[in-house]
Amino acid sequence: MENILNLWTGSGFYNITGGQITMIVVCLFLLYLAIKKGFEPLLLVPIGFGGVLANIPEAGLALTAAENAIHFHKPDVMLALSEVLKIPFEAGQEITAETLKAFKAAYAEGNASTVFAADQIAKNAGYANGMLANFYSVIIGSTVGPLLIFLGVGAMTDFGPLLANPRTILLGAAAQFGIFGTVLGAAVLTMTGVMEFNIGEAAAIGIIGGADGPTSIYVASVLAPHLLGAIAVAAYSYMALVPVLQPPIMNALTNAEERKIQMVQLRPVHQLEKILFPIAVLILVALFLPDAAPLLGMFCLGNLMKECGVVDRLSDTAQNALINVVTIFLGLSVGSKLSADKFLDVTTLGILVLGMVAFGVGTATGVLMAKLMNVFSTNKINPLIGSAGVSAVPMAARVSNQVGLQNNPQNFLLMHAMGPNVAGVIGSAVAAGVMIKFLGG
Amino acid sequence: MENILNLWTGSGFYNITGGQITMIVVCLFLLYLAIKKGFEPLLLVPIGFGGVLANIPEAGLALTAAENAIHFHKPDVMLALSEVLKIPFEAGQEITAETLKAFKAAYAEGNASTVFAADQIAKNAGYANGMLANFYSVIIGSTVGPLLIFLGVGAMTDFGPLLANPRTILLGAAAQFGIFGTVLGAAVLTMTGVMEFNIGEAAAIGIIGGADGPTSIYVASVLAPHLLGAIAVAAYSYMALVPVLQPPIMNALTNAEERKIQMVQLRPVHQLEKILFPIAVLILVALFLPDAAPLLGMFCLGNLMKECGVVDRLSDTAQNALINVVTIFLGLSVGSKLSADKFLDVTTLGILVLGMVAFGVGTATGVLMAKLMNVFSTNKINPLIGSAGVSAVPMAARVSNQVGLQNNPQNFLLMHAMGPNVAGVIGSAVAAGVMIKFLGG
Amino acid sequence: MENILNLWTGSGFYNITGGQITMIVVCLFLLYLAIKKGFEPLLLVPIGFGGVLANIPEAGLALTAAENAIHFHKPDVMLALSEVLKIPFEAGQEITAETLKAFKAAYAEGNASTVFAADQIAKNAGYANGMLANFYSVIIGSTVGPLLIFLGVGAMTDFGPLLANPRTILLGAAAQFGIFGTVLGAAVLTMTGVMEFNIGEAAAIGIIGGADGPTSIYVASVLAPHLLGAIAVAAYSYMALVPVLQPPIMNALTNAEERKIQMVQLRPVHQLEKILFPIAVLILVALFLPDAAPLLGMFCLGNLMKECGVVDRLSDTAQNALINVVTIFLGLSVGSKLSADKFLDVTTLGILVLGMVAFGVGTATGVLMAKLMNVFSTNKINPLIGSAGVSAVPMAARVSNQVGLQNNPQNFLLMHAMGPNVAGVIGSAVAAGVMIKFLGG
Amino acid sequence: MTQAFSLMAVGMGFVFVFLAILVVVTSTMSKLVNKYAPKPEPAKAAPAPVAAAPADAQLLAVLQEAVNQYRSDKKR
Amino acid sequence: MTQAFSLMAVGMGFVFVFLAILVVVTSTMSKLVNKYAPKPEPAKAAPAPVAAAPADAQLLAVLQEAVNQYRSDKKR
Amino acid sequence: MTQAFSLMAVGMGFVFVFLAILVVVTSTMSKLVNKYAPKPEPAKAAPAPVAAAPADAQLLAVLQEAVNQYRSDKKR
Ligand code: NA
Ligand code: NA
Ligand code: NA
Repeated sequence: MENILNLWTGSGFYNITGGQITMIVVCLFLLYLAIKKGFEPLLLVPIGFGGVLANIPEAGLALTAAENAIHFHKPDVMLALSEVLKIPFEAGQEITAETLKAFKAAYAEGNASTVFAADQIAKNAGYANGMLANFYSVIIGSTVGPLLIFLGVGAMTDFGPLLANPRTILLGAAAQFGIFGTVLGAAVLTMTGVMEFNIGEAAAIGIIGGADGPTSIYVASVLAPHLLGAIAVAAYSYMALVPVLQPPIMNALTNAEERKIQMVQLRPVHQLEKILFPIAVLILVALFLPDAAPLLGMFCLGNLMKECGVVDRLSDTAQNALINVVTIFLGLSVGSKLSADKFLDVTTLGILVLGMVAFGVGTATGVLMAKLMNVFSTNKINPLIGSAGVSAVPMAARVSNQVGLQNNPQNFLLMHAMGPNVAGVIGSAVAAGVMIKFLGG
Repeated sequence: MENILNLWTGSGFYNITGGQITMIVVCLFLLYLAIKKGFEPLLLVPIGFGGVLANIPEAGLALTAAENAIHFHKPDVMLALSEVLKIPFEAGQEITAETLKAFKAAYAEGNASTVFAADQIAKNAGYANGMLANFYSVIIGSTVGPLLIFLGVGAMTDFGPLLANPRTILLGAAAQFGIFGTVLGAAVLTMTGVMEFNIGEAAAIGIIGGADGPTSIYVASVLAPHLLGAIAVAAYSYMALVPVLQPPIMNALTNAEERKIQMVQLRPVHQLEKILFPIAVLILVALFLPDAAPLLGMFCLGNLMKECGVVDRLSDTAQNALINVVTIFLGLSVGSKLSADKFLDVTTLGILVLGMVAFGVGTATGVLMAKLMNVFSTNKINPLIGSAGVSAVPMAARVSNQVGLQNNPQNFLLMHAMGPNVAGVIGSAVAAGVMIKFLGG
Repeated sequence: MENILNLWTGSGFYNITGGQITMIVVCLFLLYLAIKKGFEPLLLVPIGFGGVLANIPEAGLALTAAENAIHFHKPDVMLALSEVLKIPFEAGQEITAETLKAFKAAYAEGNASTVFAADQIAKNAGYANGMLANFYSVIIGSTVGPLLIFLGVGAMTDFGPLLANPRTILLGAAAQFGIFGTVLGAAVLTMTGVMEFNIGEAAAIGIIGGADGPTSIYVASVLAPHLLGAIAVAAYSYMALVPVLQPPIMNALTNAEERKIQMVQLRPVHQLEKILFPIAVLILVALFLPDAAPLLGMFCLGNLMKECGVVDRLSDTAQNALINVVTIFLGLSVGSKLSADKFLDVTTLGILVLGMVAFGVGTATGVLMAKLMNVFSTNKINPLIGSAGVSAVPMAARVSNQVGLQNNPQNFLLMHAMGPNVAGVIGSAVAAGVMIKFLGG
Repeated sequence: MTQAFSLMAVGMGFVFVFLAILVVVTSTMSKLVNKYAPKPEPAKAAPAPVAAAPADAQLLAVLQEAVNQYRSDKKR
Repeated sequence: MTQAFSLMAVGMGFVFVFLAILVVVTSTMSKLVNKYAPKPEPAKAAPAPVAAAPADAQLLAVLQEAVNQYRSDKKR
Repeated sequence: MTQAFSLMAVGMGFVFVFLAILVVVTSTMSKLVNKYAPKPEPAKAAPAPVAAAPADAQLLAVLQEAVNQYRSDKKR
């Protein structure tokens, strides 16, 4: 009888909170967007599914051993935890919601030794890390997940168009203004008291404007892990929305004349240039911004493996088995941050709004930069390819092409837009390095 | 000279025990069954091979650092270990077989802190985890191995036949009686004093009747890790023996009339149903049995990836590279539990007997359930498909088909039997969740 | 303003040392050899690239958390570290280059507990393991990387030629003299005071003569991890140089008559022989040299998976996805040992010279053994296949074939040379086991 | 023994209830889908009639071999 | 706020400087390559004119199917 | 030095003894297999005579291309 009661009081029905229901609905909506609307499904399917798992009541899949112990708060375990977490607590003391909050906060802010000690106590008492918490710590906590995605993306990237017309790199630089402009926006929100973001959080939010999933996850995991869920969801959603978000801005900032500019056909690129390019980027990173070395290092390695032509089996694996495996776990790990208590917060709204602003600003500055460059050069650039500088490879380049075709059915901008498009990846990785340099560590 | 002596006293010839010889022979026999007789070779080849490796004398491949240190029992290391293991031990004390046993037991039963401290002492003294011990801790100790197998199996499972005839799900429920009936059997053995199993061990043995390898390994790793080797070997062996074990039972419980029943052709199933099914299962799990969430969550994710049609590259990887890699390591990890001191025990015999009983009971209750359902319904079910409810996908469904053809050469039951077959997978995962809920943590 | 200064003082330009520049150039040269000259590109591309990453100033990619903390030596962190490293250090004490060296040495020589404590202190202070340091510890520190390479190599190896003519195994034994002769060479260098190697280092260097990459990495990681970079680079480079290094020795030790010997065509080999062979090797290892069990165990498992014919999907994965993934990380991990302070040492020169001697001696003893065997047997062996006994599969066998064709255009020695070639792999794994038995642990 | 009985009762009961609910949920879901969802397309337009003429058999053998070769080339 | 401004100034400045240097380095590298490196071969000799005759289309379908079958066989 | 000599003696000796035993074991095993085991089948029935006619060469090129395309499609 007690057993059946136990089954009932331990069931989801009995324990589910409104927040969890909301988040499960939100995650099912993400799955809908991914499957039915084609929103970056490779990431949003595992993210959405992971989000549902993270909100299963009592399962604690997204919680570490210590967090699980705090959730079930047996008195003796709490007593032991209170010592390492340095929280005043006496045997027999009543455990209120406030108490639990204090324990959670002390654990979340604890240093490596504290976390280790608290987890050991919890494991001694029979608690274990949830499945998603393990995935998160291995894949994102160690930063290896985003780096391996970058390895694979590097192995899939063709720098030919960029090499054929290197000045389009500057468009990829300009579009990063979206990142830093958003940091400013977050600062304004904080100053005006609407919401409160510290500078690290502001930077992590700004990176959404980089329009690059793994970079966003990497930066958020370093500067503001508690916002990672919202940031990653915003980044991937807006990348999927590029065909909706960008064209109005592109049309508003250009006239029909400019949109019809036909560009000189790209010259063929020597294989040796393609081999030397990732090495050149690597050396520049080594000389100027060591903090961008992990991200851009893996990206360049992937690209070198692709272009050098002698390690095709490694390049193949990086583009397929390896990136696919990592994608599954990365998505589930991001999903683990979609638990109700972490996601359902007014700051999430701020992140969504600021993220969209970041995309808009980046698009605009990319287009404006192209117009500015046309002032100084004879070989005109079609400003529509400027918007591709935000990255969101290859979606943004396709949007440039589409808008171009609407204005001149003979004007294929795709390959021209691929230059700023991939430059945008490098640009936002550089921006990520600068922000980590200043605010990390 | 001393060196050569060293080589001799450290060799396998000098150190091998009768138990190790026996186990190596047993493992070679497993390899024979796998390779020559086709017994679930994907698992039994690595399991058998891992078992041989685990029994190589002095190599300590299946031992952790602390276990290796105890095996070589240098006095100063033992003194240090005695402190953290809280065993009375004095410097210079003679080390008997009894002493070693006490140390091993204290380590095996130690909590997380004790194990960590003991391993650190051993590592300080130059001992390391054996290769298989590392594999075990990463793949099974963390539970990630069986979960990833479930992900891959989910991505290979077609729920079409089940969706076309959902009431066959009940056959998959009935066949789980094998699991719980065996728990009862183990309790009877304990009560009558033949062997001794605690309730956790009984449950872990019962799960063999679930006829599902990864579920068995998962449950055993949580409830009775010391029996894992025998349980996994029994589970996979009996799954391979399904064509031998099931037909007599099926024939005994049915008459020729019943065996000739032709079933209505299955209706075509809408893609959307296939997409919604794993989500429906996930939500039911979330509401009713959070403890089954890891297993069924990964299973449903795999299935959703397969059916949603937008993440084929992830589904491909889950079905191939990922599941293959995990299978190799999972097999070796299970093999690490086939060391003589763990496997050569009278309980192993009990496990083998009870496991076979579990299979038999599950087969019988599946068939009987089908007959029961026929009493109440007009659309008759051929009771031969009831036996497929034990899972053992797709072997049990093929057996249903074969026995059906023997009775009516025009009667193809394969697709009809796939419904209860895959329902059996869900059923035993649910049973696993219930048992972990009651007995785990 | 301070920020910009910060960016400048933290840049690579400001911090780069002469040693780092040298090493980056060396690594770029390795990339050149790999890509342009085809020197074992699968390994040397990631090794060279990893070497560049390891030498990026201030990025600390190859350093652990504690090493990074020592590099930046904040006074309070140093104070905390001094306690666990047991170095006399007072608050406010000036930190000289000498001090840093003492800290680094104490950390490098610390036992498991010391290393753990130091890393925790560093993590508490916000330092983290560099990316490459993480890769190294997971892939090489745990020894799993070389073992998985061996698994894949086993799955790619065909023992048919060896089984058809088993006495050629002895050629693979003789060629291992290169390994032990080099140990002697290192001892001579030490005795004469030219360089100083302890016996463990000498053995690790000698293994270069085994002409087998993963074996070299495995032995070096156990016996002399600080020399691992140079040893791995030497091993792979010389394997690539086999077509240059071997022919002169082969020609010098044989006369035209001998080089023209035509060998009896190989008999067809029964599939069952191929299945039993890896099992036979495994059992011999179990009986005679447990210390070679990890390496040869994985090798035999891979080969059994290939030959048994019932687990093709596992064998495929071991040969492709798995070995490719491991190769990328193994290369990067080896590269992490190419940092200036570890590689730019006079001992590296010694390693390169001794490694080449090892190759030469092994080639010579292989050829001489064949000539010796011809004295006692009627079925003559072409001594050119003796050189293939060093392993370097399949390059050395191809060299035997080429030199043979130069002397007799009808004389195809390739398949005959494959026997000693794969025997050489087993031979050096056995030699590795002996050396670890004597000097490890 | 009591424990085993109670585990059996609760466990078996739970498995049945859970799967029975699944039957209901699945059936309802299927009905709704087949009522409201657009008809599925005729399942991926039959994939090119293979093995029609005997000539094709030989072709397939050649193909298979080509694929094999391609795969083994890749591996080298 | 000051922090945000300074981060923006330094960050944006750095991104521009870095990518501008990259433009220069890349252009120089390309010039050197195209001046000194041997001409690239005409890009891998156009890969066998596919889909020439209508017969080929059917052939390709057969092929595709054969490849599929081969692949699915492998998976089993 | 002594250590090095002793390592060499023992090591080289051991390698030889081990591999010599392997020679014996392998030979014995082979003899037993060839005496008692059923004859192996004629090695997988020669895989369809490839590249017989010149037409086949072109076919193979087409095939190869189809396979390539298939593979690259997969990757997308
Ligand atoms: Na970007
Ligand atoms: Na089952
Ligand atoms: Na060798």
